Amino acid sequence: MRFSALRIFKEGLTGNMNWEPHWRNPSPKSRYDVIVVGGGGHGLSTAYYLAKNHGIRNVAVLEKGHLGSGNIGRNTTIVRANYLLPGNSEFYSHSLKLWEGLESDLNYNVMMSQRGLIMLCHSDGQRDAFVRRANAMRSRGDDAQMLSVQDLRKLLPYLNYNSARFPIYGGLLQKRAGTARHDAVAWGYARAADQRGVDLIQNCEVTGFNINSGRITGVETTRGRIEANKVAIVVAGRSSQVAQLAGIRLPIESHILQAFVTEGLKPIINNVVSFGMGHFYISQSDKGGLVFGGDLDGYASYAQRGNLPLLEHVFEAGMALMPMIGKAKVLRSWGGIMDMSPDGSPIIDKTSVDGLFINCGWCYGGFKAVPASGYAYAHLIATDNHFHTAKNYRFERFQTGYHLMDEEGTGSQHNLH
Amino acid sequence: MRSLSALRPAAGLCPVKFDGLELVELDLSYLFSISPFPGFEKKCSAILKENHGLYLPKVCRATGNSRVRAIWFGSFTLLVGEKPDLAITDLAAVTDQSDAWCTLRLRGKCVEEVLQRLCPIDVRLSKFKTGYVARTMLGLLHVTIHRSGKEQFDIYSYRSMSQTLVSEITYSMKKTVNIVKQNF
Amino acid sequence: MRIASQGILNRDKEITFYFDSKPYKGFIGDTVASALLANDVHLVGRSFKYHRPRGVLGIGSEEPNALISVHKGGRVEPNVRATVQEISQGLIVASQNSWPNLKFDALAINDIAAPFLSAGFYYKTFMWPPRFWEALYEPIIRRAAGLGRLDPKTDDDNYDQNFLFCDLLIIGGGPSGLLSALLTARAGLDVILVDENANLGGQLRFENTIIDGDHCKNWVDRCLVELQSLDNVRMISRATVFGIYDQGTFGVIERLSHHVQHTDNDAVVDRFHRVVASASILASGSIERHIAFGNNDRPGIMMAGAVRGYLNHYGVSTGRSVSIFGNNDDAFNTAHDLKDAGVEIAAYVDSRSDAGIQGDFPIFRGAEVYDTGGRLALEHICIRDEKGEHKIQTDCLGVAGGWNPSIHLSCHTNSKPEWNNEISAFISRENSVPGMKVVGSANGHFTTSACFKSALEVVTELLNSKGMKIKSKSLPKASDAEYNISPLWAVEGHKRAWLDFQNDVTTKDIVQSVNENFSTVEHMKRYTTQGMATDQGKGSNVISIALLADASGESIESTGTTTFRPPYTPISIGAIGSSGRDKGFAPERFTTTHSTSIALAAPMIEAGLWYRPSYYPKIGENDWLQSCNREVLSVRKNVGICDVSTLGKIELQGLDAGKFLDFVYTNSFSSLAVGRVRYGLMLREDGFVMDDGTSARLSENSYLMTTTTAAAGSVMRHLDFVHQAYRPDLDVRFVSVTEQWAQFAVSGPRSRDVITSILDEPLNKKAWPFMACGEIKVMGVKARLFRISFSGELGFELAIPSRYGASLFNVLKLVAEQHGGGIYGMEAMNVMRLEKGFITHAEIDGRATAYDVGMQRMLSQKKDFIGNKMAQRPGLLDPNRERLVGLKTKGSISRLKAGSQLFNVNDEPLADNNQGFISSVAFSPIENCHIGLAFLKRGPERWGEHINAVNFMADNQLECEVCNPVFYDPDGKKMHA
Amino acid sequence: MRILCPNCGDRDIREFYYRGSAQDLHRPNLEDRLSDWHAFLHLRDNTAGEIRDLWYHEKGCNSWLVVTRNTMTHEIIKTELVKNTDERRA
Repeated sequence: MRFSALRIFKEGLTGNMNWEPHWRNPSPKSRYDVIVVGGGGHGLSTAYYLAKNHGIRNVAVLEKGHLGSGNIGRNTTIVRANYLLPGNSEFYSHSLKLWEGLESDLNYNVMMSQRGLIMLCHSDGQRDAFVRRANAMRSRGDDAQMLSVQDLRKLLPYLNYNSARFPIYGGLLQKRAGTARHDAVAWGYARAADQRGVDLIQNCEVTGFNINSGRITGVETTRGRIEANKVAIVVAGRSSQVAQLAGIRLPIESHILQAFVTEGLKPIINNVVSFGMGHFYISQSDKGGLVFGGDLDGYASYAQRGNLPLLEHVFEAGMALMPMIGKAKVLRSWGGIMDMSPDGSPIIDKTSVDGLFINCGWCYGGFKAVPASGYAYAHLIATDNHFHTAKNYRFERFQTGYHLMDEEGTGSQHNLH
Repeated sequence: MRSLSALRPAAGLCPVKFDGLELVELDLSYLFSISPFPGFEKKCSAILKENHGLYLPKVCRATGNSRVRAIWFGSFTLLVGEKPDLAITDLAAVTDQSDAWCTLRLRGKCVEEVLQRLCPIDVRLSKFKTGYVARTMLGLLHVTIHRSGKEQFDIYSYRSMSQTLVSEITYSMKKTVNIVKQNF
Repeated sequence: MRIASQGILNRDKEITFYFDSKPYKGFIGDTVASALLANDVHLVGRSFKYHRPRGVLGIGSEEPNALISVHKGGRVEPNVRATVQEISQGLIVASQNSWPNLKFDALAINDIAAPFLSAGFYYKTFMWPPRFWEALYEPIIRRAAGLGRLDPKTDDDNYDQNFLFCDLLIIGGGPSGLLSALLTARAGLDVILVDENANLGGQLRFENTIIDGDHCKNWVDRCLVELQSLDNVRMISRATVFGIYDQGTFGVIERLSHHVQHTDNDAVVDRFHRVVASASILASGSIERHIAFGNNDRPGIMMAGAVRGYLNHYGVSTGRSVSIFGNNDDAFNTAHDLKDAGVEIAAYVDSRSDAGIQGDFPIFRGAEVYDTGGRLALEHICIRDEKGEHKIQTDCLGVAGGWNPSIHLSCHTNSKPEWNNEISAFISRENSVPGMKVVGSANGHFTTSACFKSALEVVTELLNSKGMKIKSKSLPKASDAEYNISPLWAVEGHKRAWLDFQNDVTTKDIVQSVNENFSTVEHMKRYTTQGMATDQGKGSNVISIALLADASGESIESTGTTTFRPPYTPISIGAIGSSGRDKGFAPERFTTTHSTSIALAAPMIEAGLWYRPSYYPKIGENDWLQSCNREVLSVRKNVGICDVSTLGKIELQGLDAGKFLDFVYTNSFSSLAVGRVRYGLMLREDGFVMDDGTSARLSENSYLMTTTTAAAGSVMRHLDFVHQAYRPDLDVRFVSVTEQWAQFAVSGPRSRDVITSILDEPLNKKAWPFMACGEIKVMGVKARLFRISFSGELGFELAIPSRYGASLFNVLKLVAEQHGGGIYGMEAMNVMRLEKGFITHAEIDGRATAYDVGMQRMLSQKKDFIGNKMAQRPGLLDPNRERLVGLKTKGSISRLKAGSQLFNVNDEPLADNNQGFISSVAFSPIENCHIGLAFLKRGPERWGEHINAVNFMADNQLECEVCNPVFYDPDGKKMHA
Repeated sequence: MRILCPNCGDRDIREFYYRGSAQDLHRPNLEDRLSDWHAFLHLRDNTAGEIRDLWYHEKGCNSWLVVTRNTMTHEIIKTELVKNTDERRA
């Protein structure tokens, strides 16, 4: 069933009773060419690109809960390509391009809204760092511009320009950045993958890997044994546990990132705004809720809930930057589990087991990476070669020291990225 | 000959007074950090007793009297009010900190309520008795709080942050007094 | 309509408030909802999607419909629940989400288009043409969506906050909470009782139950009198526990003055409490739920318990001819109370054929309401029973679908609730939150007597666990009937039946969601937006789950709930974050010379938490560069004074102090002579540069380390870690002395003269070679002198106890001026350090290695030190790395920009051709051109080459020369002079 | 969250700085292989359950602590000063 305005009209006239399922509920087959472990955003996009780009359609996505039950449905929906370092910048640049064509590609409105992202700087040193970043973005072919305080006053009249503890010196604008409707991304990829023959199998937890003389042969699941030539792990938030089943120890610590959404309000914040000194960023959803967040809670956790001091700190940052949000009421807070890596950048790589691949370590930036991550991961799985945008996302960088991508410059302490 | 003039850390910021609440800066003349080298804790304590009439305090406690006292400061003890005897420098790392700390005394009827607005610890008398010491936060500052009386706290904070310290406490004093008045 | 005989409000004095600019009267204690209902106003808002007319539905914080804005300007507060907001004289209230007005709302057209706006419609359209989403569709959707408006300028209100501690926190002051408080407080526990409402009593506020032979409100009053008399009880009303945060931490917002008219600008609106409790009792009561039937959303259709509450507490009849539709015995109470108050009952409709109600009003057993009529207010209901269909005129319908325990808080730590068939509702599991017990109707006990009993049990257990005894086990006696329910979720019919009133989710949306395979509870919620409105589905989630279970062929138990997350009710950002406003966001640190600099009109800049002077302007100077150049030249020619107190200073003492430094620095310090200073480089364990600075050996067993301003805190933390975790065997003690000393750089060829003229003893040139240090006396005060230089000139740093800082600065300034110099700020300091190729955090930005900054020779091969092994990783020693060089422009006009990218002269400026970047730049008045420090691939091999510096931000491309990063006096003759 | 500091007693988490796994205490020797150092610095068990972590009572007594804590429930089982821990003695 193709989605369009005309289809909505037709179905509306017949009482909306004839809509078809977005995806099937197949039973697992005994064997697949590729098993993707994890039905989140990255897993679903991987399956989609395996089918679309590489013609590999005998694919199963195994999801322990329901599709999109992980971080794809638990983030602040920001899409951007404003990375500094080689290795990251080409990857996110590719991702943003995929985002721009995603709706027509998937025939699904993921509400990608290129409303612009503005990072604020609060000192000369920070401004220099932003100029460096902006230049890196431009040399990569992405858009970036520096804004003066005068520019900002026009765009963001509600900021505290006069008495803020850390005065606003300017900002870096990426116009093509913005937001997208997070759940829709999972559902759009799921539907498009399903339409290309991929089996999406929910409530199917992988409990073990079958490995024969160093080569993967399949997986054990709560719904029985399934054989496969290749198995691809992509289970952010549970990466260490799943990898452990194959005897692999990862450079990952799992951390909580809280985010918040307010009650619906009439439009007031028209861009994505981030406050460099305060670990605070905010945008307004199409429904009117202010969606915002801050820094990690700071300690390893799988509890999917945040602590109070961090909540206070985020709210204080909001009040410091834009006191007009004081009367907005937070409706809901949540905590997602972040795969934090030692340099803050992800891993898309083969493992020590032949035919077993892993994709992990997206820290708090996995949402915007969904298209390019699936694209590059599918390429690696299908061809055994690293896709050029993700060629540096390998394990070996930590041991060799080549191509470390430490955007924050905070070093090998996982929670500081 | 020219001479140098001295300024207190909270000069011009204190005292602050609101209905029965008072914040004043203390002039304690000498503050020395004392950190016994391994194995010398007891000897240090004995020397302090001999020269200053007080023992090294236990964790989270202060010893001494209103003139000279020793306050637990985490990784060291702060000797307040007198210059330590040279004899102790063989047994402990001793550092002059007389200019490092801003020391304020907060006293008055609702004094617990003032601190309760700022500090993430239970400051009520039943839990934080006279002579108790806590290293904790006051707003966003790292402070040492010594309960020096039933309605009296001495607060030690970094000198450079005196202005923030005074303004945080003042703001809280104001809130405390206003809330009592507000009583809708 | 106000009923003379009912309610507890004092009616001596009427007050006036304004709703959509029209004045209305009410009494103190009225909520906006009760006062509007008393004035027969039912229409109060519009729904989110279809803009359907909405009236007051409930009586508490769970209200989904009656959302209003109160106040105006910087105090305007959107999305306030009219059922919670108390009125005050002159209160300004406005309806929301309608245009041009509440009665005629243009967007009500959405309701007509509803067939095309079913669940998830927006995912299926608005995709063509591609650019139209941002340009057209999204702006329209955004404007139509949203509820109230914020004031776009600021939030003018005052807030307060607190840290509270107690033995026991009781959440909810209804019968169970009050009794728990009494029993525990009598036993001596330190108790905090928090209640959401203005008046304690919980559901008893709305009832006519008899307790101990007296009206229940008198029992409540007696409890309050006793609790108020006890020192160990703190009662906080109008306060909501919004979240539970591990180890007994609770977030609470207390509404202090929303219910009064502000005259005082200092009045505090909200107070945020963090409560720490060793145990807690959840006595949060329960919330009545709706039944889905055709057009069940019209203004005038309310919860039956709310109808009763408005009558008994506020003395308001919510209609002139009221009907009731229920599936449980609690609905009887509403009917009886209305009847007793003389309100006409149009129909009593019970879905159970055996409903045991008796009364002098039309009773329909085994009957259902299947449709309603009336555009802006309810006019009639349509009933179906065995005898057929009946249309009944009525202006208010109370719906009693059963009660859901308020278990939300008990699920904040990830516990999933369990289904209880007997009461057809979810209750929390045992020990869902460590240290918390759930009592009363929050635990599914729906009679007052059962509430009392559960409170006694829980309190007895709690006291026993603390080795305490309960004083008396006798319970108050309450007269109330059993709660019998036979669940009815939805009534068959063709008309749309609402579940989520605010988001306009109907039963059909649930069916469609399942048809499209969104059949788990989370999928359904996200696809239909069920339960995502401001009430978080408090009244509607359980029905939706039941209907979802039905549509997908699962049980309610296995369907389960979505996750309960904080906050319980929405919390304002201001109430929690107000202390971050303006300067409150971070402490401010001032040097001893701050006020002097301010008096000299120096612009201040932030350096971490510190403020430092940027430059000291002189009359006639037009811009900062002019002042900066003058300051630089004055140092280079004569002498300058600069406050460098913000550098971190750590004093280390002990037999092993040198060894300890050897372990944290890459180079050796145990070999440093007493009275000498050495530059040290500190790595992180991953081999990258962490910090740098000089350390001085003050005596055999004592050193003074300096750190950069920015890293002072993290270095101290690092030293504490290395000492406590790796080398506790070392006999070393260290303490920060940053605050003890004010420190001034005295730099320039005439600095020795300046120093000499203020010392008590003359300075012996031979005894004070470059990198010497020692104690001296300045005007009778003991001070420390270091012969070090960050400017490249002959220089000293003079440290004096902070109390004398301001005074010494003035003296130094005066003396320097006598020698043709003066004071200088950060800009000049930065120019001079750049001319010398000295690095700062612009260079050691966390990604630079010792090799990158040309200091690989400082990595000792003879010892272990932090970072040694990992610094040897091949990738960190790769000659292709970007490494430190100097850059020079040709002539003084061309301006370099920090952050520019470097490309080979003939290459396109594309990322893949990148050769490096510029980290710092300055105009060098000595070189008379712009100079920069840059990181360039194979940099040190490329001195003399030309390279393009590209700054896209200014469309600027500049060819410059790669050179030695030490521009000025590369041999260091001047420093050694 | 609250942590029982062996010196200061029960304290709010806002006073503490978190570093990561207590495996940081097992610093290899300079002579050990790079792969050992890599494992020490980067690889983590990252257990979903009971773990031992390093915390610093930064806005308190300035002690480094090893806290045994459950990452699924946030229950804190034990707090010790770093110098007194099993890891230290080993």
